[in-house]
Amino acid sequence: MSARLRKMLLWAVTLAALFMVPYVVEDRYFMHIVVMAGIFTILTLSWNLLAGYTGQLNLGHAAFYGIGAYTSAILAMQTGLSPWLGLFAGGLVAAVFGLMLGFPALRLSGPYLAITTIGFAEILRLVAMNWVELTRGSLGLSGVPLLTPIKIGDFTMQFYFERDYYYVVVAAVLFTLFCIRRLIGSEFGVTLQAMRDDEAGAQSIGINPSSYKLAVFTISAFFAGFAGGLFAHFARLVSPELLALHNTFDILTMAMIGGLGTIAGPILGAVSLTILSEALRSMEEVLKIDIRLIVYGLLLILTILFMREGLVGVIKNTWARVKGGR
Amino acid sequence: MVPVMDSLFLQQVLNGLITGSVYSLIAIGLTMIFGVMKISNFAQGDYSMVGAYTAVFVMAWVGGWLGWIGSVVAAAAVVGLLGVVTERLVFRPLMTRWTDIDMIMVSIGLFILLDNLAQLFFGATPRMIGDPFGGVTVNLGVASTSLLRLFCFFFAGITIFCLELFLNRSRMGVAIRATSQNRFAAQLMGIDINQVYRITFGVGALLAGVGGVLYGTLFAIYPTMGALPTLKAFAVTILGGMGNVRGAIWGGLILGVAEALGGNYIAMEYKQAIGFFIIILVLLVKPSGLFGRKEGA
Amino acid sequence: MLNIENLKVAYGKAVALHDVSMRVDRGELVTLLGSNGAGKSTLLKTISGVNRALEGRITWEGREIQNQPSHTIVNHGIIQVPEGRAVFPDLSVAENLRMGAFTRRDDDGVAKDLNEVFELFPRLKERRTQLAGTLSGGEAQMLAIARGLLSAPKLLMLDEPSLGLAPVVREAIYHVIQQIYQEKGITILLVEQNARWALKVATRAYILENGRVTMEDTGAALAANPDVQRAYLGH
Amino acid sequence: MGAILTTDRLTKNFGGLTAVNDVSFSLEQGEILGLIGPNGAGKTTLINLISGAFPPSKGTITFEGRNITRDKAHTVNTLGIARTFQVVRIFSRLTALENVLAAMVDRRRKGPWSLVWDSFFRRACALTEDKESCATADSLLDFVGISKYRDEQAGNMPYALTKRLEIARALATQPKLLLLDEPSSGLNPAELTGQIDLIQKINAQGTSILIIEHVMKVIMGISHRLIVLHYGEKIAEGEPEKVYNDPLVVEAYLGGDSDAQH
Repeated sequence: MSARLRKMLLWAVTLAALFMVPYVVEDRYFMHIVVMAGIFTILTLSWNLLAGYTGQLNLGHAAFYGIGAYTSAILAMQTGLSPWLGLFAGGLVAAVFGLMLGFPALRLSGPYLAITTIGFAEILRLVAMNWVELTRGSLGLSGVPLLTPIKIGDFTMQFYFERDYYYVVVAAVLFTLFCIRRLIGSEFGVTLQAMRDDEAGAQSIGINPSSYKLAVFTISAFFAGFAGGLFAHFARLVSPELLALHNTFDILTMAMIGGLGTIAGPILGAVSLTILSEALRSMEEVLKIDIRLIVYGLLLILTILFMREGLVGVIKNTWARVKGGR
Repeated sequence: MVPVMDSLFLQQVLNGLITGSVYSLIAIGLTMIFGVMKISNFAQGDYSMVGAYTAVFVMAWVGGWLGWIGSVVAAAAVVGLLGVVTERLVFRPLMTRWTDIDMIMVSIGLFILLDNLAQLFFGATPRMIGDPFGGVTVNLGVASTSLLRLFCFFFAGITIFCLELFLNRSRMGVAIRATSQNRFAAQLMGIDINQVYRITFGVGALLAGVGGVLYGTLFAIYPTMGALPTLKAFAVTILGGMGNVRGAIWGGLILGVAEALGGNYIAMEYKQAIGFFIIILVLLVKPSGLFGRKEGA
Repeated sequence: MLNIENLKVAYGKAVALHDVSMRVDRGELVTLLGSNGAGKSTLLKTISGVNRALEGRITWEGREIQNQPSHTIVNHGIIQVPEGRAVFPDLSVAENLRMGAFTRRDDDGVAKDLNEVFELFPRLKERRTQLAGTLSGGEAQMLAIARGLLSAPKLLMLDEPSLGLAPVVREAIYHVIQQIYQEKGITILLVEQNARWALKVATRAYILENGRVTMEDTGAALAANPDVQRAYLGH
Repeated sequence: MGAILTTDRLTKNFGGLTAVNDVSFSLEQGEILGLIGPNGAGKTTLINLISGAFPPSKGTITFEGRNITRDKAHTVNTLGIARTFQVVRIFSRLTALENVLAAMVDRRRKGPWSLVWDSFFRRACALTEDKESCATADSLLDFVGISKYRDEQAGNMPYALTKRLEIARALATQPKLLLLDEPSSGLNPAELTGQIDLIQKINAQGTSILIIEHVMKVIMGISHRLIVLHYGEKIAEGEPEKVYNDPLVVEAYLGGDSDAQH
């Protein structure tokens, strides 16, 4: 029971700390960064569900992000749908595309899958660039409405400042985390990991890999689309840039550095890289150069060469050594 | 109307063949590296970028058509060396415990690194390689093109021809082909596998470097230009069958022509996507590529 | 000539060879028998430097050679003809043979050996320009052996040369192996399914079971041994 | 009683090679049928055909009266046929317990979306905390004798025990027929005896077994009947002792020779 109590206490402290952040740090730019870190955490968690738990390398994840953003923005601007519903609508539309991408992905693996998914994202990016009536092309959709206020009795919560969005994004990350943890811990998750470790072995115990791959593609896309919706109503600008390859590369770098195939890894990776990249950006004034992405590339290579399990692995091993040393 | 259409058509085919020959060159490097080492190198286009910038500097130094040819040689040397170094430092350590995902990821890391190092060193302003022939055009009767573009086409052809000679005539060339067909048997022949890896990667990068000079001659040069040749090279490689050198030659020409025609007759905006449409179709219909054999059991 | 002492080899956690000791002397034809999975191919691969030895020593003409890279082993004159006729399918017959002579610098010697090989296998001469992948099973096996001979072997290790061949072709292969041994005087280490034939031609033989040597004797003695049938079937 | 599995004129070609040629046999309810033959005789191919890894070129496979010739591997398993592999195919990054739990999902009724639903609305907490499933899995680990490794990553287990884990995983799908592909390859003599006991224990519970084995001590000791394959063809069938002394079988194993005396 005490272990459980400690766990609950830990959660309570974490939640309280998360709640307090905007009161401690009032800098709006910093809060902006934190919100983006949250959005990237969701993207990284969802990408990792596919790559880390089923071994499918999707290099078109940014497409789902973009689809979610456009869907939510267009619905809000043209039909007046509540942005709150738009978030989920964005997720659902992305999920449909995920299912569509899942079908060819069933027959492909490794470089073939990688290039097909890149192609998928690039084609959609070109559609976003060129379907001007719907997307306003490369200008993008600006003036996406803010999230609408929530009224609870007399209390009204407005969504105007970064700190308001901070609470939304924390809630969204926790929601995503909850869902993905439930999925991974369940029979579903064990099935996925079985498939990843040995597909023929998995078939021999009655697992139909195709149907599971489709399901994971769909779920992974849903959360990316959801993150896209959040971004749309936060940044208020949606452009084809969202679907670009470098966004996917950012996501995969975060996941790899954090630790592929773990739950803590993507969170750790997204948060630490966002902070690192801001630290490097501030150094830009001193160095006069932007070395942010150079560091990304270098870290990605070094992670794969020297720390296969990412930061999570390093922390785990250090912890084990500290404990063993005592 | 019809004759006009026809000449436009032939013009586009010619343009496509010229661009396609450059695609072939870059893709051959990619397909060789895949065939021998089973590495999908997403940084291949960045080798081309480095080659293109090498040319920019050599041209600024020497100039004229001598400078152009000198820059091809310099690019081959610089990028070949870069290939050997990255193979040793980045890819070799993974050869014994690699998975598809690791190899792709590490090459993506290299891609991000090279892309941004180039931005750091070369700045974001696009560069051009000057026309050493002063913009002379050649009329081939049905279609016309600049002497420079024609020169690119022949140069790509000559490079591919030299490569074919190397692969078919030289001891090491045959050893490279042998290793890609059966690594174990190659070892039993006394072939030093690590040497084969080194040379394959060096030659593969060298081809991308030379391809980069030609690519830079046809299009603009900027630090992040590497993504396009990488993606084109993958499209070509899948079209021709991964690991198949001859397939990559044809695949490049087909993609070049398809893009030129598609861009002209279907939709200019989607020109860059044509390659993807083709590979998605190819993968769905015949995953081993148009010229591929079935992968061995 | 070749001496193996207490060799241990494992694939990950699965131990394939426990404590194997054997030797091949100059001018011998030694046969290695054993059922599927007994570790015969593993042993050959370890000698060739393709697999790593965890423990034990392999000495060749007095020098330790275990865990040297495979191209060094080939330079010593230890040549393995792999199981399953592993020829290079997209190289021509001539190119395959050329790869056999990969480590050699004596062009005249290679030319002479090539002639001898073509005498031994006239069919290969006819099919010089054909891709090896289009050969029949028997022809491919001949090519694999011919390719091995072009490496100028002092010790030729043949891994299941008759596997999956029709009886007539098998007889032809047997004939060639005897020719190589008797006329060319090349020392041979032979892994073969057909125990009766292998024991008949062998000077000595080893029986390998579950990664251990369980019997060793002259070929004739083992052939006469009533236990061999049992042993070979896996008791 | 009666046949649980029947194959009729089963043939499999790979390119020009005929790996399995016109093989017909039947396996009786509750029987242990041994499948032997020299290297490359087509034994593993036959098991792959039955388990649905790939379809035969010709012929039919009938299981409990149902034609399963064209069924995929996962369908074949849900019908009641489980298998092990010559080279183990366990889930190396899962624990031993999770390996078994993964196989316990009732896939006859549940697809992926139903499992997704379950993970939110049916299971209170993580699968490894579900007492009922874990109890069943634990009893299986205990049955094959590896409960000590319950929480060990399967990739870190000793090889001999991963073979047992694979059997436990196969049993978790509650098969009526178990296909064992060389269950004792790579085991030392002490481990062999344990393996024989285990196979007999499984059979005693009513599971029919088809077993490929090259260690004669194992196959002779436990099989009720033997089938011998040679060059993809069935050359003998019957009681172990009878088959063992069949000149044709001796010939297949020792090899023919033009001047050999019979």
